[in-house]
Amino acid sequence: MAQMNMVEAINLALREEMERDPDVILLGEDVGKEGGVFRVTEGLQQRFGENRSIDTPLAESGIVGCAFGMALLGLKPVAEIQFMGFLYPAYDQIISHVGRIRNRTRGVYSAPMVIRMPYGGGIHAPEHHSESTEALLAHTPGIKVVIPSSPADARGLLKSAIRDPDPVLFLEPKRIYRAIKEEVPEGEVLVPLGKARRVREGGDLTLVAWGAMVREAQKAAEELAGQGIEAEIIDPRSISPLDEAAIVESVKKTGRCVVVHEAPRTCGLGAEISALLMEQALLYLKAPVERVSGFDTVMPLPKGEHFYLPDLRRILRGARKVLEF
Amino acid sequence: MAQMNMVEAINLALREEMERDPDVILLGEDVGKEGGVFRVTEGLQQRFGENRSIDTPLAESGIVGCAFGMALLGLKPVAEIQFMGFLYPAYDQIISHVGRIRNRTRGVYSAPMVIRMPYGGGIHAPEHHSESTEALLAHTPGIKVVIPSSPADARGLLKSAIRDPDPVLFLEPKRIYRAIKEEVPEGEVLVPLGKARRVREGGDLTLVAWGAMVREAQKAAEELAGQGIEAEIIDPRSISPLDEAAIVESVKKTGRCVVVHEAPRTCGLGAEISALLMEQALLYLKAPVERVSGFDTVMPLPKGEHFYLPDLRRILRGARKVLEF
Amino acid sequence: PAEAEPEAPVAVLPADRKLAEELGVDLVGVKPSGPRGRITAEDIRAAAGAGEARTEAPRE
Amino acid sequence: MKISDCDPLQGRRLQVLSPEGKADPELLPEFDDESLRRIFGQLLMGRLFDRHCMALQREGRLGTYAPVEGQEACQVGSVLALAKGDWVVPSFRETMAAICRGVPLETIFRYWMGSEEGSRIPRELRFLPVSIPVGSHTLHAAGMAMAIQYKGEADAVLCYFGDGATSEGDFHEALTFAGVRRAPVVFFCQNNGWAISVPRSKQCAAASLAAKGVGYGFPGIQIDGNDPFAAYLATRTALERARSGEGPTLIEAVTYRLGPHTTSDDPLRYRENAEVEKMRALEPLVRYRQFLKQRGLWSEAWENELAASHQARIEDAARRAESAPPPTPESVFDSMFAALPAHLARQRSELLDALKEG
Amino acid sequence: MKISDCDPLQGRRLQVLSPEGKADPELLPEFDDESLRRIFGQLLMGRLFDRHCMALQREGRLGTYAPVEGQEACQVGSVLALAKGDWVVPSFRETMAAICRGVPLETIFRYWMGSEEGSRIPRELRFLPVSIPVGSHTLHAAGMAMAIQYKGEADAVLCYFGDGATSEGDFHEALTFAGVRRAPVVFFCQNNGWAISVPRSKQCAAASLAAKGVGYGFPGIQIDGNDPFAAYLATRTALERARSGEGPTLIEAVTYRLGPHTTSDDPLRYRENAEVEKMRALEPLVRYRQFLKQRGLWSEAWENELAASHQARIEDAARRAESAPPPTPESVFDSMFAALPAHLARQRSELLDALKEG
Ligand SMILES: Cc1ncc(C[n+]2csc(CCOP(=O)(O)OP(=O)(O)O)c2C)c(N)n1
Ligand SMILES: Cc1ncc(C[n+]2csc(CCOP(=O)(O)OP(=O)(O)O)c2C)c(N)n1
Ligand SMILES: [Mg+2]
Ligand SMILES: [Mg+2]
Ligand SMILES: [Mg+2]
Repeated sequence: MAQMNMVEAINLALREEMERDPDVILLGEDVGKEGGVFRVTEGLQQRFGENRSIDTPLAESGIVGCAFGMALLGLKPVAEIQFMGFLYPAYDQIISHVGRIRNRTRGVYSAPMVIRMPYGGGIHAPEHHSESTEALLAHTPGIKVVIPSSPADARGLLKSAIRDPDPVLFLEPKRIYRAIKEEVPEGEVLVPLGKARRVREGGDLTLVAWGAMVREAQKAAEELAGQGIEAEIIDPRSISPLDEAAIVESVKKTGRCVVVHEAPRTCGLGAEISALLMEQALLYLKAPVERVSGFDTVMPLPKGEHFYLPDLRRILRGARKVLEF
Repeated sequence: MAQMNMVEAINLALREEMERDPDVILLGEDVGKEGGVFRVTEGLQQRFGENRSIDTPLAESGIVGCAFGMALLGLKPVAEIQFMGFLYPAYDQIISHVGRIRNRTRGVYSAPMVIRMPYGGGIHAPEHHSESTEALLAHTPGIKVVIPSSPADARGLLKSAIRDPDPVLFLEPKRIYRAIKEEVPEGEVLVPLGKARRVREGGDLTLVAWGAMVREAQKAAEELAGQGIEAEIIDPRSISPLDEAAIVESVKKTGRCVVVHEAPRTCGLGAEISALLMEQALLYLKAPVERVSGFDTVMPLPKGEHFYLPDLRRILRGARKVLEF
Repeated sequence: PAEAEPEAPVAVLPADRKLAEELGVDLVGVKPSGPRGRITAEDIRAAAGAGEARTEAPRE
Repeated sequence: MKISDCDPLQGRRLQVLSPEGKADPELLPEFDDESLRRIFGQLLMGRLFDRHCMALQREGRLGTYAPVEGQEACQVGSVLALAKGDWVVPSFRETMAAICRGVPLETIFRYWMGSEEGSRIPRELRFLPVSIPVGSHTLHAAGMAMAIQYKGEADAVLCYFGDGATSEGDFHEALTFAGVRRAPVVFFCQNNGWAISVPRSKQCAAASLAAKGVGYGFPGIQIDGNDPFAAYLATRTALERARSGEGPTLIEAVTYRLGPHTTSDDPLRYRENAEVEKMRALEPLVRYRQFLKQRGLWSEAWENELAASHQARIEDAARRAESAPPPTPESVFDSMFAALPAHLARQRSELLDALKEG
Repeated sequence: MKISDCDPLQGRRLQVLSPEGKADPELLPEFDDESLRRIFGQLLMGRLFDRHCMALQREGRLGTYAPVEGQEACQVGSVLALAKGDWVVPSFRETMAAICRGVPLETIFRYWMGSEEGSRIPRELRFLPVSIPVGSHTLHAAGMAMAIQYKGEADAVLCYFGDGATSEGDFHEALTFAGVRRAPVVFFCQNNGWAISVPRSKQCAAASLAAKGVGYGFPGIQIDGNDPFAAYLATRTALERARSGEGPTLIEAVTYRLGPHTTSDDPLRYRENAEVEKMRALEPLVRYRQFLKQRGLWSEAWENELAASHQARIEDAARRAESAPPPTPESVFDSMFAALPAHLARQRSELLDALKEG
């Protein structure tokens, strides 16, 4: 056990899995010699050689399409997309091939691969560098989608993702890459995919948040606790498949729910969670499920970023709205 | 006024708009000489010449990216993507450029363009030819998304889309391309974007459906009427922006709602509509909003297609579920 | 609901709507005391307690 | 034969068999008579299978089908050059290649009849299923070649695609990756003159598609695509290059799509029948028959016998494909993941319940 | 000067100014002394502006910035060849080109300071805002050129991008479309040796990027990218080709990125300082200063004076950019569409209410 931030924890997971299994192989723009623009793959090329940590040409569809080809032949590629905003050129490969191959060949072929990428806003990054379009991925059949919110989860989830026999998209909230340090176990401590984490217990309302928004939800919960209101926080960790039971159970208990996410509201994952609660918990609701989210606009450039991202103020407003309904 | 099917109505709208405005220009794979694989652009190259109905190389990102460049210089390109399943290579151009340019330049530039494509399943088409991923587009800021369900609407909406100062994605339910004939007006009869159509009035439950699913909803409504249950059918027509008021108003009245769509369920547009009703009509709901949709699987090949698509049986089941809640 | 006149929509939480159903209370007659004109569980219980009188209560 | 002898930038094109069926003695590969006749047998099988698919489609017994007529030679020749361990990554018009590689006819039928069972091709055949999104699979070939390289194996990858596919960004990225990594892959373009209604000349302004190789740092070669020997030689040479670590090769086989794009297509809308008739004279079966005749290896009786036995095999396979059980509702869900997640299990029950209700 | 004189397949590279500042008299364009000095003024302005951005960034007064140091010459030279009606489609490292084209310094600052106002470039300048997704904007240039062609206008489009961008599928599609349509566009690749940490040699196995032209049916030319005259000549010739309907040209300007990729980057992690020092000797400002000196057009006093006045302009613009009002919350919504849709109006109120509450 050691204190680590998320970058270090992901790096550790990669190193451990590469040591464990020679079929695990990294590829992406600048992942090798440079160790990634966020240093997530630092030292791995030095350790495992240029053939296991490949600096690719600048082409995302190429990265994902080649990783897919590798996976077809039994390797376990871990591809990095430099920022989520540059995933889109590869989206066709994901929806048309990566997510389909097992089903369309009835299991003759499969794609045991991971696609990692920094995700979300909040670091005053340039245009296109703050995307959080996880809902596109959650809507895509045949893939799993994971978003850690802490170093230990990041390590444990990534190890599970790499070992998973199916393709996993792994979204890393870069805003908290170095913001949180915690004890991270070593060895065979895995975090299962598809299982939510109850970050905080409480009986008055449920906050559902993932990625960097978990920390914001925690701040809101503390603030509310000061007012005698106990919020439960559920972090789904895997958004596909989603641990519906954990969310539904919590909201059945509290009767009130605020979903917090960075992405645009319309057809975001908040809509899905609201719809699930509609279907599975309607009679337990004391107020409409509230979405505190990014707007249906382009993410503003750094000077306007704070208008866009859900923050303490907006989460508290959402909480008040469901509490006072 | 003449009796027309949807293919003819769209062809008419294109011809009329090309006649009205020399800046309207078509491009896409096989749109010119062949008149499109569904004959939607038939005769237009012959009429307007090779420079206004351009047979492009086989590259979707190229088609959309070039159309965007044309729009920047004031043309009004109408790009065709041959099937929605081949839109994905162009998705980066849509989310990263088409939907952003007005906002990022504060209106100095804009992209008055239309991207048309056949959409949805039900015609026993080959793999990748039955996609209905409209939710990806509804989640994408800065674009409008339109799906007609009848010939007259198709013509009126497409004319509005072409004249719209902002980019419009125009999804054509190919299953009903030739299945419905109706009176289609000529001349300046436009259908506004962002306005739903009440296809049928009823007080007992609301069916929300678009594209080819409207016809299925109509069949279900007739069946229900036979049982003394009056279903109201709302066809949003524009799914982005969505005519929330029309849906909410209807469900406030009926208290019960079934959303029908072909796309996979998770994070589909059904989730958004359910979430909207959660937010705006919770107190009027007599049952959870029900989603009758495609599954979170790959669309099966033709022999299994009937398992996947919502049909009369499944819609009636959904209706019964909300009626008997 | 086949033959019924279209009722004016009544605002009530789904759970309370169920409660009214169980208690046999016609919501149309219940005077709302909740926020923004919403009928509460207490309103429904009160109406149920009031017995036969409930259906005749005036509408807002 | 050296790839560099046929520099496309010099306008050279590899041809062994002339349209009249005369073989260039310097280039003719050393096949025994039996092998030479077997090639004809394959060409004929492809032609007959293709015609049968077209016929079944017209009777509504098979879905949309992309015929291979006219392009048989380059598929037969290139597959002939493969070793058992090599991988084939086809597009959607490689029915002839699939047959040569041993994909069961029944499986091929089932694909076009609209069943996922048609993509259940035994892994040992190392022949990937059809790929519909044009150009996208070229990247898979590049990645597979990188995997082979990483594992230090001696296999290579042969990837087929059309002239239209060369316009897609993925094609470019595939060649870029393969070139930089010197991956053991052969990019085999069947330039059949058309991408649905778009002629080659409107697809790309380059004088030859083979010339594109230079932009990726590896050789391109243009061959007569109606000549199985040219396809064989070019592919063999390219595979040798691949195996010896010299990297990829781009082969442009100039052939012609004699039929419609698919059964849904009416080519008269966009091309003259005269062009088709002209090209028909150059087609591979005619040419190869001439070649065999000249060598005394062909007789009408032999061909008729061959055709009859092929036809019987084809009809038998079609019958089996048609009488295979339809998909179950469970099959929509059960192969989505290695283990079925809860939400899919729920959706599966939902479907089963709905079907039960009737 | 003819493009075909510099066939990249023959390994030729266009150079007018030698690294020592000696001009090839046959190629030197006919500029008067004033113009020759103005070029130096622009190079210097670019250098100073760049340094100022770097400094502001280090002080936390400007966001991530992509410096242009080392690449000034090819931007100055190519912009010089433009007519007023031509369009420029930049990537993100064309600060020098923007300045030459007359984009207000204040606007450039505002972009990198993180405001949408920095992309509000007056349409009359015909200079598009920065495009971050690598390679994607090359398609816009192709489409704009097609629009110009359709309208029958005489303008052309100049599109800048890096060596890394040539690997993206969109680049390929742009050249394919432009080639087939013979669109009036010049594709100007600044090959600065690196794409962040990836050297040119790992980006593509082709011997030269200019050689890619042949794959699209139009000429490519490689030039010395630290030589403003080579850039001017090649661009002028390419623009003439474009205007006369001969179609696109691909220019590969071989230059060098002396600075980090951006202010977030530490190049010592992936390249030797020795390489940078070697390349620094070849950089455009030094070279051009030598050239002017040899012609008696340069003095230290003149340069100092110039630098001082440039610096004052720069600092003034930076000050104005910094003191510009911050964005309003309304601005998040108000330019999304020509008319604000209802759901955005609601979200806007939501934000305004939240902010009001405080
Ligand atoms: C990405 C994509 N776009 C469009 C299509 C529709 N389509 C199918 S085949 C085809 C033409 C392919 O031409 P080519 O690559 O020359 O192959 P050929 O059909 O001639 O064998 C098109 C446009 C598709 N399948 N995939
Ligand atoms: C599609 C996309 N992928 C990745 C990035 C991240 N990125 C920004 S610049 C860059 C390298 C660009 O290299 P090059 O094209 O040579 O231009 P240069 O930076 O050298 O000017 C990368 C990988 C991006 N902006 N867009
Ligand atoms: Mg692409
Ligand atoms: Mg073709
Ligand atoms: Mg570069």
